[in-house]
Amino acid sequence: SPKIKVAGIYTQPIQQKWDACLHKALQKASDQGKIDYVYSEKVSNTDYIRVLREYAEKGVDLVVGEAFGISRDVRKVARDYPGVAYLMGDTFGPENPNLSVFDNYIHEPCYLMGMLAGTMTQTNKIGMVGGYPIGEVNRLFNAFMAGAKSVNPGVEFKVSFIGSWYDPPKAKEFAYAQVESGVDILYAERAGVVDAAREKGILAFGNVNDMNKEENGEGVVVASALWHMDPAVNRAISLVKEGKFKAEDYRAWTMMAKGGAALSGFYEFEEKISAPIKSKIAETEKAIKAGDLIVEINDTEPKSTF
Amino acid sequence: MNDTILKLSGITKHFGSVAANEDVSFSLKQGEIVALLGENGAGKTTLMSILFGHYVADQGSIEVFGKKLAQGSPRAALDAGVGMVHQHFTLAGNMTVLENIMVGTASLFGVGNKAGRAAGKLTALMARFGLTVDPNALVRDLSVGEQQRVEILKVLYRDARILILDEPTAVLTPPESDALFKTLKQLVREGLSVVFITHKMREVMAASHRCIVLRQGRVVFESRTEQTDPEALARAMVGADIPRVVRKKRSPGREVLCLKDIFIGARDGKNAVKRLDLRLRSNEIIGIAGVSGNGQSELADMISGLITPCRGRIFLGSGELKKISPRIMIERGVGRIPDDRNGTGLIGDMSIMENLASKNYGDPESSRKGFLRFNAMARQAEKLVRQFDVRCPGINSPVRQLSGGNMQKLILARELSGAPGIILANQPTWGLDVGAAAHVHTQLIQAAKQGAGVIIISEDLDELFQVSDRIQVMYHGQLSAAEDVDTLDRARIGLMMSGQGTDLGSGRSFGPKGQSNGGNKNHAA
Amino acid sequence: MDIIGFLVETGFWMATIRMATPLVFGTLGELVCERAGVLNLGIEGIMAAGCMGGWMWVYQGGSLWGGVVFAAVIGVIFGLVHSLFTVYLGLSQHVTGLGITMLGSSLSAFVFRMLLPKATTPPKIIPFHSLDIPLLRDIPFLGEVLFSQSALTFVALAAVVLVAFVLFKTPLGLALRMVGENPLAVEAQGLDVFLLRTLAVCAGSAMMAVGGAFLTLSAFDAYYIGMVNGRGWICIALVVFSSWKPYKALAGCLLFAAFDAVQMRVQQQAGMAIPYQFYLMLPYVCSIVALIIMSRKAAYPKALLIPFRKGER
Amino acid sequence: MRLEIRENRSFLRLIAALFIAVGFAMAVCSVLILWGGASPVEGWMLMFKGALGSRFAVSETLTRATPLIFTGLAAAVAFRAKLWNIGGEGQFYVGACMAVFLGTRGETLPAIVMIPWLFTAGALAGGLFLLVPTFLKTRLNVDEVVTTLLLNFVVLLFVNWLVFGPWKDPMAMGWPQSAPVVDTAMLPVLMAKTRFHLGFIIAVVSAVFVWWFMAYTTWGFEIRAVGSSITASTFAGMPVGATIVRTALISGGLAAMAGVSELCGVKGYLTTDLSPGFGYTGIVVAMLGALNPLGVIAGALFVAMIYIGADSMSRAINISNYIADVTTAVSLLSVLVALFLTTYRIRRG
Ligand SMILES: Nc1ncnc2c1ncn2[C@@H]1O[C@H](COP(=O)(O)OP(=O)(O)OP(=O)(O)O)[C@@H](O)[C@H]1O
Ligand SMILES: Nc1ncnc2c1ncn2[C@@H]1O[C@H](COP(=O)(O)OP(=O)(O)OP(=O)(O)O)[C@@H](O)[C@H]1O
Ligand SMILES: [Mg+2]
Ligand SMILES: [Mg+2]
Repeated sequence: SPKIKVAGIYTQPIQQKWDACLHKALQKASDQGKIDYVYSEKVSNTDYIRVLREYAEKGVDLVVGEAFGISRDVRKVARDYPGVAYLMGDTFGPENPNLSVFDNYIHEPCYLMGMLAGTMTQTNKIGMVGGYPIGEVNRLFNAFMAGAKSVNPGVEFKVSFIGSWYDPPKAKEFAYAQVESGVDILYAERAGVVDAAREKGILAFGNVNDMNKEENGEGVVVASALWHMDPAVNRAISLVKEGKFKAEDYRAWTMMAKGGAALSGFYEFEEKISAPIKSKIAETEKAIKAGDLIVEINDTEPKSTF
Repeated sequence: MNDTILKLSGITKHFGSVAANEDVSFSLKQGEIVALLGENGAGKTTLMSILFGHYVADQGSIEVFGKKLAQGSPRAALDAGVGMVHQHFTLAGNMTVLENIMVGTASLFGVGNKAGRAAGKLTALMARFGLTVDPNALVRDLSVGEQQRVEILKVLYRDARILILDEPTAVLTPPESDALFKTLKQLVREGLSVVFITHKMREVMAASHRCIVLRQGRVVFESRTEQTDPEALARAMVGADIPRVVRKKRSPGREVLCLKDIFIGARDGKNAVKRLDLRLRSNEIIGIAGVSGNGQSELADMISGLITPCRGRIFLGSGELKKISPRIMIERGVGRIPDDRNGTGLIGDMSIMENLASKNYGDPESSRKGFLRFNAMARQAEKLVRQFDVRCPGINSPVRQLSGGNMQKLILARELSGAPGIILANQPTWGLDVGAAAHVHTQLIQAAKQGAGVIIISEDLDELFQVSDRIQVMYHGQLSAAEDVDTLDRARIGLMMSGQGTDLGSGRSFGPKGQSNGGNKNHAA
Repeated sequence: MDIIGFLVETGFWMATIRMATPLVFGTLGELVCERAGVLNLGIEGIMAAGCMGGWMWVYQGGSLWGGVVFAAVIGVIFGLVHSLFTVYLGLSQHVTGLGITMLGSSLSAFVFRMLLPKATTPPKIIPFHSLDIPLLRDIPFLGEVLFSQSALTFVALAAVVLVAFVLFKTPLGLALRMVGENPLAVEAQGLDVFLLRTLAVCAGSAMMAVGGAFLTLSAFDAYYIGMVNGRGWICIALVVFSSWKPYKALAGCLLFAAFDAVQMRVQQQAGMAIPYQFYLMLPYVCSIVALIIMSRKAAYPKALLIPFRKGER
Repeated sequence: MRLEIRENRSFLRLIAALFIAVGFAMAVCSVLILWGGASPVEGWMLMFKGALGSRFAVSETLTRATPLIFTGLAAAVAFRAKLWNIGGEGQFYVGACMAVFLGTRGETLPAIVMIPWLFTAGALAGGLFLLVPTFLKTRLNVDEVVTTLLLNFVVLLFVNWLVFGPWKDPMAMGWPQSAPVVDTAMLPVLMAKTRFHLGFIIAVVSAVFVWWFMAYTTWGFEIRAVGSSITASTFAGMPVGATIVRTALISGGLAAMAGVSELCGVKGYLTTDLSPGFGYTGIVVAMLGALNPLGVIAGALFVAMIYIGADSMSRAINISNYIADVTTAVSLLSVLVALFLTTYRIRRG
């Protein structure tokens, strides 16, 4: 089948894990020779619309990016270029004929990690450091907390937001502050938290990418909630190729059932985690995939409980 | 003492179209004091700046002690033994005297400041030349005279053999000038040579061996001092005879300004002005003598409306003033000539026209409903520039480019236009050449003739005796009784300026008592 | 943990010093520039450049200290540009500064991307680890707070002492200060105003760059585009706060960092009614208030912002 | 090396200088392009095309220039009076907030009333906001460079709170953004299918007005005078305090108008990323325009052109788009020198 032209437009540098996730999926597709891939990063929302139009004018077939905060204008552009397929991160629904939306829904693996954390904490205190309290972040925090509570009702949480997407030194300081207050497990939404855990000799849980491997969390990161955009991206690509692309919500494709989200391996923690818990996790996972257990999507801002 | 130690040959310097120096040659002998004269803008400062390496000459060469001097480098000049005391002091106000003197004397990258040794050397110098200042005082706290001393010490500290002073006495009081010239004489005795720029004939005649006159950048006159006289010099400078300023006796009219028991606070909590009373009548010129820093500037600021007295009453023309501000003073018809031309009097970056309008741009003839009327303003400016013959490229050129002389004319033009009832002139002829000074004096006398009451604050006794009808001396914030010039002599004023009044230092000639009988005298007069 | 409890925690003070370190470098750098009469608004960009450059050096196999030096060199280069514009040509210090901030930030991002086109999770290096000095570390409170810091923090402290010494105890410092007060006075004493100012700006910029490098070589171990995150601007404020005195500058940085540390700890208390944004505001608001208290008698370098042009008045 | 003021200033020399400057900037950036493995010549062709090569490109350039004209004017006016207002960014957001606060209610008002109303209110808010640092400066002599700078961060965090909290649009599915302003508050688009909106016209008109104001009114006269010398202005009996306050009101107001125009012209609602540093770039623009309101228009267009062009070029030749900022910075600096050399000449010795 012929290659198609795909453009990625990111509002943050591609180290910003959220965008990194899209970028990696597309990069892989392009490495596999499925697509011609170009991208622009750190495109401020003011410039975003222009960039969208420029790519459309250049005749790309598929655009993958984020419409957060500029949904309205993105939709205008989509309407102006019906020939182009749009797969955009957005909080709003899809719009016919050519705008599909996605968002990250790794709350399920977060729930599983929560269960793990709930059993592993000695102090019954867990810390969480995030960028901004937006829905995408809140739902992960809440799922994680729910998971922990499900196995250990007594567990308590500290929640901080650093007010930036990439200021690892600051995230690290926030994490330190939480450790002082007695938490012995950190949920690392932002880069920098794992490093704090490592230096304080406590455990951490990763988010979006496999932090155990990618942010040298060896012996520190028990597991990470992984976000795989590949299923969604690949589906979009093939639909475009077949000319069948239509407006739909790709949520399902970013969740566990379809492999859009997953719990990473435990690596060196394999044997440290007791068998009963492992099996408990395993069957919960099965239940989630089977749709028997629905992890609540709760976008309200989480708060410290102690 | 006849060997030439400094030789400038064929120095030419153009600033754009202006020829500041035109083929100037000049030499200086060991142990000689040369006076350099010339109108404002004649090129004196430029010539000396070239010698000292601030500017680079377009043509010409300089030889010091027989060696060619690299141009454009003050360092080279200093190393060759040339030191310069600048017209506008080059001192850092926020730093101590010692620091100002030391900077650049030790090798930059040496460690540890040699403050100790420097202080030692400095005190030695001060002792030797009787130039005393507190090495650890901040320069901004020093009087102008003391700052002058620091400038000279700076040069001596560097063991200069040739000393250049650009208008050193422009801002000095008579006693200070005398002290300065005593020092110069001593320096020469010690084998140094001196070039000094001045506008004051008295000094030229008193202190110099030889004098050189510049006009429009060229040397137009040179002679041994004893072989010439002030008139000749003045003529050479201006290129024409100076109108003799004559003060005809005028009968003073009604009272236009009356200050009663004025106190003005100073920064240090003490009173800059104490128990001051003053009566000014129309048609008369009162001269206020005094060593700077005795409260004159505060008094001037108050009459200008810049500061309010903490006690006392001010009667201005018709009624008493309850509130003071520059605007109020302007509206009450007070013409104010500040001592600091460039900083206070004028807005350097704005055009001549705008500066002339800066006081009354609100008047209906210069603006209507908040909109400026440029044509009217321009016409007015043209008129004033002609009337006060301000030499300038045009009414739209920035004031910054004018010489002090012309700046002063500009201020007079602005302040005297519209016939003010009261005129306050603070050091009106600082740094002005004889021509310009004469012009200023004529204008002030003219104003008095037309009915204005004029106050002239000055440290130049010649000036005061030349123009004022009555003279009062200010000392430690108090004002002596007003006395008729004809009944006064320089010596006594000089003493009073240094605090020893008629009855020495008891200060009885100051304050209310002195004032009251002064008052009587006035009535008698 | 009660709200004030952390004030006795060693962790709080450790954090304060850690977070103050990059500010100390930046503030000192700016201080030196302004003492010589040059406002350097390029600081934010210069820090970014040092941040990337220092890290890249180490990542390419250089040593940590090599990285610090390299950052300094980058700083000097930007300093040279800044002085060419503001000192030799006497151009507006505001615009040149902002221009250099633009250049520094974007250029470091561009270079990073060109050298590591594929990097999604930025690669890590092995940063300065805290030098636990055996015995000293065991001093009850102080030991823990001080001697668990990284070597660069001590360099920063040393820099404060050094700058203070040079400025106030050496001929060079005297000349530098005077050139910021009245350049003419310096020229009349046979010194080269341009050279002195250039020296100051370069030295200052070098310090700023090292401050940036601290973020990637000590505070963290990877480079994120935009991670300087306004720290440079804070330094500008801290210089005024310190009324151009090195030791006060150190105090100012510690104070600001302390506010930040407080903010982090208070923010995460349970049942905090106030939204987190207001805690993040705390440091800025506090330093404005502090400024108001200090500035009454702030003595500016008289010649700050005023270009010096030879043979002009 | 010595600098010397030029006697005569020719327009030709100015134009020439500008071209040389841009040429120099291009040369520098060519190195980066080559590094990116593309051909510079092609790159610069594309850059031109991206900035002016099409109806769309032009519209984008003008749209970009619009807020820059406002913030540029803000800086120009303030700097003329030596009020170093580095807080354009903050005032920008104050204006935007005002626009949202008033623009989300009052559906009944017709556009013809609504739009002027929003601009006026926004400007007022921005002006008043700048008064805070101004009074701190005049009353307590607190350096305004610092306070205005710091207040930028405070404002941004405040906006952040607004859109996360009280003003959060329930319709936005949890994304932190305010509710959109009513349609009558939106500035009409001037070219179909583009973002080029009425704000540009308003900006240009404002520039002309400010120019006229500074040159021909007594208030403008006072602003220039106070800026040149406070002591002299005081002595001349000018209302110095009032003048500085007026300056602050105007400057802050203009910066805020940028916020209103951007919000009502482009976005429609408030987010924390409404401005990619327009406030700061405004200072640059002002200086490029030599603090002359009409020059500001040129400066804004120039900066917009370079940025838009370079940005689109980066995509066309597929090189990291950070080159856009690099190019802008380099051209800014070289133009600065060029402008300087039209008034000065460099002499040896
Ligand atoms: N920095 C300068 N730039 C341009 N022109 C200058 C400069 N300095 C002096 N000039 C020109 O050179 C001429 C001589 O100036 P200079 O300062 O030497 O006069 P002067 O004799 O010192 O006057 P004064 O007695 O008032 O000090 C002036 O008329 C002026 O036109
Ligand atoms: N920046 C300048 N550009 C052109 N000419 C200048 C400039 N500055 C001074 N001048 C010229 O220098 C000459 C003398 O200036 P200068 O300031 O020395 O006069 P002055 O009487 O000594 O002033 P002051 O009394 O303030 O010392 C004047 O003719 C003036 O035109
Ligand atoms: Mg002179
Ligand atoms: Mg003079």
